[in-house]
Amino acid sequence: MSRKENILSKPTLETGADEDQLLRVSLGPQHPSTHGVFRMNVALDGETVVSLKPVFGYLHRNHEKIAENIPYLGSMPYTDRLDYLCPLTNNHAYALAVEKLGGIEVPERAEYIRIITSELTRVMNHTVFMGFFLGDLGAWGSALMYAFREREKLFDLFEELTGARMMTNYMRFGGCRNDLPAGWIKKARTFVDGYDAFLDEMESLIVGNEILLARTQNIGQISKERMINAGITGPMLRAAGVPYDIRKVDAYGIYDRFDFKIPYGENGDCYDRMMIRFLEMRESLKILKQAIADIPEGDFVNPKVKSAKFKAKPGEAYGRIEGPKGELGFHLISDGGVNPYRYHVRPPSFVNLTLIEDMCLGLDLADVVVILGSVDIVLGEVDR
Amino acid sequence: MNFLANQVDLSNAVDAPAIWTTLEALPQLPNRLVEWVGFQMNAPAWLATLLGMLVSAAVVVGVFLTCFALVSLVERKTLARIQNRYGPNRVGPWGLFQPVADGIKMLTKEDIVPDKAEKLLHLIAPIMIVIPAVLALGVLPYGKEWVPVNLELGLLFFFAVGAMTELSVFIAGWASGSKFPMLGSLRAISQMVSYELPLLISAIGVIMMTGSMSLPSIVEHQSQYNFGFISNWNIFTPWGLVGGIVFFIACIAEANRCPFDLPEGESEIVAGHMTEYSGFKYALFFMGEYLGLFAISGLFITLFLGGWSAPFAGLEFVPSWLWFFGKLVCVIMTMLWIRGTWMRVRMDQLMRFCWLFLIPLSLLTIPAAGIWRFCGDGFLAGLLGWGVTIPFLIIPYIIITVILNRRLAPATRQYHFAE
Amino acid sequence: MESSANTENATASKPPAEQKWILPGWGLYQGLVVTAKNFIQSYYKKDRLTTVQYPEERAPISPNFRNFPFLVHDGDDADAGLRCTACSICEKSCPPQCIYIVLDRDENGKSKKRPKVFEIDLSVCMNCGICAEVCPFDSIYMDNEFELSKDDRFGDMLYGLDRLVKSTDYHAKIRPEQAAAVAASRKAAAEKKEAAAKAKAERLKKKAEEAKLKKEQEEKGGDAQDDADGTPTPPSEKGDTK
Amino acid sequence: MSIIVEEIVCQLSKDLPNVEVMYLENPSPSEQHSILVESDDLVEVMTYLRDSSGLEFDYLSNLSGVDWPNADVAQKVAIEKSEAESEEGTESQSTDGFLEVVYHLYSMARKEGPLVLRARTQDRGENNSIASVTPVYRSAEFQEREAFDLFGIDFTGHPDLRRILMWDEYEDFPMRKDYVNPDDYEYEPTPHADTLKRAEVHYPQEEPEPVESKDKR
Repeated sequence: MSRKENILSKPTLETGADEDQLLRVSLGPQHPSTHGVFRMNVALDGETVVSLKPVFGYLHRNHEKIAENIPYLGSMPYTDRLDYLCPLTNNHAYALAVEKLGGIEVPERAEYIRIITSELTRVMNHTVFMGFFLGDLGAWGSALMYAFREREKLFDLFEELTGARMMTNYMRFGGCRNDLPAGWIKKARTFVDGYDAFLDEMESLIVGNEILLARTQNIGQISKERMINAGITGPMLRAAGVPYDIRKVDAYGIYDRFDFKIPYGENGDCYDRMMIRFLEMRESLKILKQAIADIPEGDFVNPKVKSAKFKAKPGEAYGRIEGPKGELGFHLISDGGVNPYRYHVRPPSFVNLTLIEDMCLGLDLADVVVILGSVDIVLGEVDR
Repeated sequence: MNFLANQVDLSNAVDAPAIWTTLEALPQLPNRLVEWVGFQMNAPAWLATLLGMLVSAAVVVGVFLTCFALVSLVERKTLARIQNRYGPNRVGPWGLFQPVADGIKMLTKEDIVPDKAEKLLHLIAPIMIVIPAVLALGVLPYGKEWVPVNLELGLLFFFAVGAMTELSVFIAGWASGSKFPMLGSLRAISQMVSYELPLLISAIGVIMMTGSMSLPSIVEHQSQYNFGFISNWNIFTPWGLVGGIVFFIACIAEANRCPFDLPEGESEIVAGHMTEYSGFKYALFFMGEYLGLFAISGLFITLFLGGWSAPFAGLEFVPSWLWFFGKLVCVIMTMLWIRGTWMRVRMDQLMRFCWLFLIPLSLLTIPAAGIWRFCGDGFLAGLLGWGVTIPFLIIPYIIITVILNRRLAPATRQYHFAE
Repeated sequence: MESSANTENATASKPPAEQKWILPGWGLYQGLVVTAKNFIQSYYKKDRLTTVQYPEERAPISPNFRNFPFLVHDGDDADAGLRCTACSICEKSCPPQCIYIVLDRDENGKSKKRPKVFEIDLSVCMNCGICAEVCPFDSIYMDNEFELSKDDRFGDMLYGLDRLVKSTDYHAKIRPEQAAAVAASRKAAAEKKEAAAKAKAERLKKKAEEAKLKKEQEEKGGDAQDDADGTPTPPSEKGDTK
Repeated sequence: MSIIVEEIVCQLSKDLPNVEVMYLENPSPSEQHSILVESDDLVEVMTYLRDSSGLEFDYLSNLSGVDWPNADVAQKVAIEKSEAESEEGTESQSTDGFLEVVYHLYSMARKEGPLVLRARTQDRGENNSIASVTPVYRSAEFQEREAFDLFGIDFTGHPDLRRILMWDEYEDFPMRKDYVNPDDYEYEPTPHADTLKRAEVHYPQEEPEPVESKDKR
């Protein structure tokens, strides 16, 4: 902290002094650690950041306009491409919003399937986050490869269930597209039971590492009041000490049936963000174990609903879930037609980037990369 | 039985030593050939000397270029295995021709020079980075009789030449006319200059013990054995252990390897000073970096790991240069292991680590080496040496870590669980 | 409501600071152990070396795996047995709109109930499988072939009927369960249809007879009146849309 | 969990007497009814909602722009869809359309929400401004920039109102309902006739390829 204050007390860009001495670097769009085509216009004093302006839109494809011109179901495969690291939670959020709009009931078994897939996705996202985060810190990909190794197992599960490894297009309004294949639950159980061991290994690789501690502790701290005001959600907010989890608050689906807790930290720095994700994975495994044990027989989709011909009464609905990266919401307005009149995505990555400049000011260029990594963005979602 | 015994005896007494001695002399073969030819043709003495020097240089360059190719392959394969992959295994058996394929690719790539670059300096920098590395390799003793250039002040020459690398890195960064290379070269300058200090200081203990700056005599000094079998390597003494560790860490930093690979820190400044290079110039940087790595690791082996000497008394029959290269492989593998595991430190941490930890520690090795020298040889003297030097090293070490670097200590973190 | 716990008893995550002062560098050392374990075990443990050497060695494809769509035909003749009726439901519901259908018509402009052109632009298709889901004629399904690299980005990726149509046997090979279910339901539907068609034919016959009778009567009455609506609908048109 | 919007409307009109708010019913089963706020009062209402102790809507989750085009345009669209209607629709009132911003507020302190607020511009042309809520909720910063970018809603008081997803030189507002797709994107053979026609007009020399592929059969 003292370091940051010391540097911030120096004449900076805001005071107008030393402006000719600043080094203006365009970090991105082609940069190894901007997680895609993201760009930050950074002004550096030496290696100290005095201003940072994010630039978006290199992956912009106007997802919302596309969705307004196709039927409701047609947007489902497009939601896979929002946050392409966790397609099933995107499917879940969109299905939830449409179900709110149409007042659709979801059968119990479908809810269980949704929760199992969503939690598996959360585990997958957080695991891959560890790998990318270490990559940003400069480790030569070992953690990333271990994460990918485990992700492949999850992809195999998803492929068997949904037919695709990443672009799942699985949820339907009022349920899921197909039932669990025979033996899938058993495979999922094997995976979930073996995952604790992997997490232990990952923790001993990462958590106590002194270099990591020195690099991440007290970096990118923001008070929880400012975080709430800036609309930051997900592990970032919980790391700052706000136990706000939509799975508990909204209890959408059947999350109120499961016994799990919300881990939250105190400092809200990059290290806490990483640790919260570790603890969250353990909690997700708890949910998964319960859900896999209790999953009932029954319909996997509400038989009354025809997803392909879905039409809603005029009106609007906002549905949100706790995505792995934060609050993922869909705002839909219907005019009674077959296409949505307005389709808006509230992407967690996009809003979580609001405070990126505040977090980076006064720190090193190397810290910018770490902070951006700890926010955990996916550009498919930021740019839409 | 008798027959068998005879055979064993034969192989032990006659065959094996013959092979080993032949192998021992193998690196000298080109030199001997040139001498022989010169003798046959009655060449003048100066010509013979010149030719001999050229041939020695050619041998060193040839050997280490082969090493470069092999190590670049081994590095990729080792890192791959650490990461549960196969690594390159498509070109030739076990991917052995991968370096050749890489070389062809590098040579045929377009050479891009940025518009804003200083064209001449941009061209010179990659050439300049190879020269000091080759020069430094020239003074190392690789075997009992394999010393390409036997300088009286070899160590000093090594450091002097090694400092040239910084210059070429800076030229590369500045001449590129781009921002990431500039940042990278500035990082490189500050890092290399800082880490040269612990490197030099921890070598002083070795010079004190040997009483010479000639690298072959430093190895000679270490090639004796205590109690008949434990080798007299400097790393096996208290001051040498501390000095060796400090030297090794500084080596990694000098070679820009992980976790001190800030000058080319990929996730931060793309590729540092090499960002604007492509094709053959990039390959030259790559080569210079690896040759520099061999040189600095070779120096570490020479100073602390006994150079070409065998670890135990009974193993001297193995050719000395094999020991050297075996140790080189071990040192480089350790570096790869570290690279596969740890992450990069930040610039200020790097500097603080150097100035607040490595330099105080390396300074301690000088008086510790003095004490060790006073205690003399022999079992009791050795015991006394250990008894005196260890507290002398440990107490300041604790002071350094606890008091000087307290701010580096990570905080305990509490995590809560809400229902 | 909120329970506070140290990391130690809640999970396996260790409080790193204490370890640091037991032995500086303990965390670094732990990491080295993990990587060393991975390095050594990669030589004998399958779990630690998951790479599949692709062209020689192949990962198994799960039965549910989908890639690009294909059309199914019954029997041996791809042209005659085509199930597709060019209803363009898939064309309309395809999200990236990669399907292009032209209805085949005879000289009189009457629909032949089959596609003249059925093209799928694989460079646009995103494998979502919605076309297979909405098809009411069990005609379009998702293939699982994925080695489709081509030289030409445009022409080669535009699949027409010649490359899209595959036999029911192929369908049964890649998705036995689905194909069996489809075959059963089609058989049942065909039987039902046959019965319905028989009933309808009888009804039509009756109707025709009645019309004939009426016509005769009208002719007798001399008050000729053309009735366009009276022309019977071709049986195929009504039968297929059901 | 669910909040009663009418109560909040009452409370607002009681505590902020010079502010005009209107309750809007949402006929959808989602029952997320909303409050229409005048653009000028927006900051005041938001500050009140955020700070007053009983409400504490401290978290602005979502901000989305909506385009409601001029009424006659909307009527025409309806006619195209259902041809059964007579031509009376076109003659009917041509009221000005407007741009709308929908805010979804949540309370993290009380774990409640959503409270839906809407604000409207006067029309879609010159008078397209709405007060920015970024001073109240920082989370609106990027989302307002996005609405400005895609809908052309001018947020007065925004600290840094620039385009965010489209490039700076771009002039149109792509999410508006009357936005026309440009036809000058890269030519690619496509089976779709209308796209093809537009592309052919734009790139006349390159047109034969897809036609050929069709003629082959």
